[in-house]
Amino acid sequence: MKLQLNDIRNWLELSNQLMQENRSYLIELDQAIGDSDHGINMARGFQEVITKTQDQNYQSPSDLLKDVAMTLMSKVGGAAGPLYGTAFLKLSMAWKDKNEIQVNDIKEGLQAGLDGIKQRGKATTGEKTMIDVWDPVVQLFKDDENVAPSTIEETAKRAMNDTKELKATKGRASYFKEKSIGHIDPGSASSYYIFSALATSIKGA
Amino acid sequence: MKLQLNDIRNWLELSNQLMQENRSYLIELDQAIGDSDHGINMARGFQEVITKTQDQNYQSPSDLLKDVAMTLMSKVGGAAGPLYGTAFLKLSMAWKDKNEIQVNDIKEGLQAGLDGIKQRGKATTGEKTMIDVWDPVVQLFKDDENVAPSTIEETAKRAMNDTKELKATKGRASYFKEKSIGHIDPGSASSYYIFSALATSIKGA
Amino acid sequence: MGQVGIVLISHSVKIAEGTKELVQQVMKDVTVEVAGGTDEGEIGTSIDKILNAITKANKDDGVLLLYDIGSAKMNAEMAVEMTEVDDVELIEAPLVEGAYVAAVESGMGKEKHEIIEAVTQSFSKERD
Amino acid sequence: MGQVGIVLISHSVKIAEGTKELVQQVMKDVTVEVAGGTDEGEIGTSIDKILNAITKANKDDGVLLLYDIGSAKMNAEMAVEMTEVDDVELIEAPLVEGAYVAAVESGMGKEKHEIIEAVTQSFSKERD
Ligand SMILES: Nc1ncnc2c1ncn2[C@@H]1O[C@H](COP(=O)(O)OP(=O)(O)O)[C@@H](O)[C@H]1O
Ligand SMILES: Nc1ncnc2c1ncn2[C@@H]1O[C@H](COP(=O)(O)OP(=O)(O)O)[C@@H](O)[C@H]1O
Ligand SMILES: [Mg+2]
Ligand SMILES: [Mg+2]
Ligand SMILES: [Mg+2]
Ligand SMILES: [Mg+2]
Repeated sequence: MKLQLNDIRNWLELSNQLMQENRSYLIELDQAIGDSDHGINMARGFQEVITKTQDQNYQSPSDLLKDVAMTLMSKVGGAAGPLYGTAFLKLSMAWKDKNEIQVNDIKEGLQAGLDGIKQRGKATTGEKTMIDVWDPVVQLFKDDENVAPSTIEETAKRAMNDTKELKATKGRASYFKEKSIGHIDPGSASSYYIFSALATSIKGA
Repeated sequence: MKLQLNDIRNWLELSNQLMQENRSYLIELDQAIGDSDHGINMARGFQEVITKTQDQNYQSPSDLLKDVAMTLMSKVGGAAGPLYGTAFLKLSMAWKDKNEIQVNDIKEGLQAGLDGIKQRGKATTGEKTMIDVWDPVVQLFKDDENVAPSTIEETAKRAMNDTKELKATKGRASYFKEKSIGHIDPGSASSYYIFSALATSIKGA
Repeated sequence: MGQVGIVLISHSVKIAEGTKELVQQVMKDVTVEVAGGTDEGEIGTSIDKILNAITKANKDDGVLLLYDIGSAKMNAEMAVEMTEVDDVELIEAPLVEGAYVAAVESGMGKEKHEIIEAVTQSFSKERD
Repeated sequence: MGQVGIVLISHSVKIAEGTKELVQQVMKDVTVEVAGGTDEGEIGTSIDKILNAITKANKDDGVLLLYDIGSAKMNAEMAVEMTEVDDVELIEAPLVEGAYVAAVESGMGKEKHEIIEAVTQSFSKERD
């Protein structure tokens, strides 16, 4: 298995589809413990990613992902903008000058993305943020680079659901303290969609 | 000497005249160490006092001064509004049920006004505020109830000028710290006009 | 839900209104009233606007006042003494940031003293 | 006078503009630029607006950024990394109240590090 430019494009398009389909659901999640805009932010941001990149010629996945990062940063808004922007920028940097992305590159790229999110958000595992989805997915690749796509999808989904039990200590949800418990973290849901899309494009690669 | 209702009206009218005449000067003073509105505030406030009270029938100076207080509070705006509002309210309360204001009443009334300003502003002497004019004037009456009007005027004027050397530790001017030194405090200037007007109406009584 | 009313006192109409929009986006059902600017809408505060806002914010479980700089506090204190609404209190906290915390707390159904504690606590510690 | 530029980053266009008006009333010559709301003018922050404001606020003696809640800080930090203006720094202080102190200090011709110190000091002690 290796990912080429068109597989990455596929990943982005699938991600965008999932953001559009689940726009209302993400809004609903953010309504409970935030400001109700996460679905709006993600749907707008990924739509812009597609609009911006679809007719461009890129030398490599890294070049494409750099544009993705800049677009997410400036179009998502809210906390998710700088966070996903940073993650994709780190991914782009990790894959610099590579035309074919090997399983090992995926592992290292996602690790760099996760580190970027942690740094940007000054957050760590267990604070009820998207980190709680990124972390177990990265762990999966570390345990077995050749992890099955279905396992990636399942792990991300379970991790998303597990954020329900956590108390938020970062981001807007943290203002709700104990009352944040019992709700899925919106950013963890959008991260699940991104990994679900990645799993599908790995499967098709 | 005693002040009657029409002497108090005279005091207010003279005060208003001085505020209108010195509107630009008060603005200028507030420009140096504040937000340039003290002249606007005082001219508007005292104009409203006259408009509001001139055609009303009052039972006593106290009744009149209560309306003055409420008008200053709501029409002056800024810090001077609640401060002068409180001062005139205390004056009104000190003179309750009195139709003729004796020198002793003036002393007690101004003392109550000063106390009110200090309490409202959580300030004391030497902080470069209107208190630095009220305080020596009250002291004058305490030293000699029958103080000459010209002495009241001179004392208030000197006290106003003396605020130049002080460093502000209350109000907007306090943000300027050392740089507030060298400028007359705007509220001390407007207080000087009020006492100057009082001196004139005592002389005419 | 959200019976403790919140009044935002600012020298600026825009700051008061913007802060209201910011917190209402998150807490739609909390009563938030504004008292921004002078009677003429200029920079300054107005005791009449504050008194009106207190009356409108009162839903019988208390009203909390937040203010921005300088003389806003004096006018707020004045209003607390003059209003017929009992159970009105000032919070010592930054206007925008404090209003956000207060609104979330009120929206969670907290009582007035609990909200004051939560807000005050948020700003005694370093911001992260 | 007032060569250290100030950028006000808020989730709300109105809060940013109102704060600018409030401080400019006192400090007319200080450069204060706003970055309020999303690109669409809705509640949120925009990295592009922040970057533009930094460029406009730069008069060669440094630029200070103040922000309101939550993600405004992340976007501000991002902007600090991305901008070509050097000598840009974030201040940890309440937006409205901090901007007032910063503007007065800048207007008095203070240097960037002195302004940061003055602002930070104002909010480590209790408000009176
Ligand atoms: N400091 C942080 N570190 C990591 N993730 C964060 C942080 N703050 C927020 N998030 C993530 O961002 C999501 C919210 O995104 P979004 O609604 O777009 O932003 P906002 O809260 O500014 O409206 C949260 O659900 C959480 O997953
Ligand atoms: N805390 C205070 N205690 C006493 N007097 C004060 C206080 N704060 C301000 N003042 C007085 O009020 C004057 C400023 O009035 P004004 O310009 O109308 O209000 P603002 O500063 O709100 O614009 C100052 O010059 C000072 O004399
Ligand atoms: Mg949100
Ligand atoms: Mg948001
Ligand atoms: Mg003034
Ligand atoms: Mg003023």
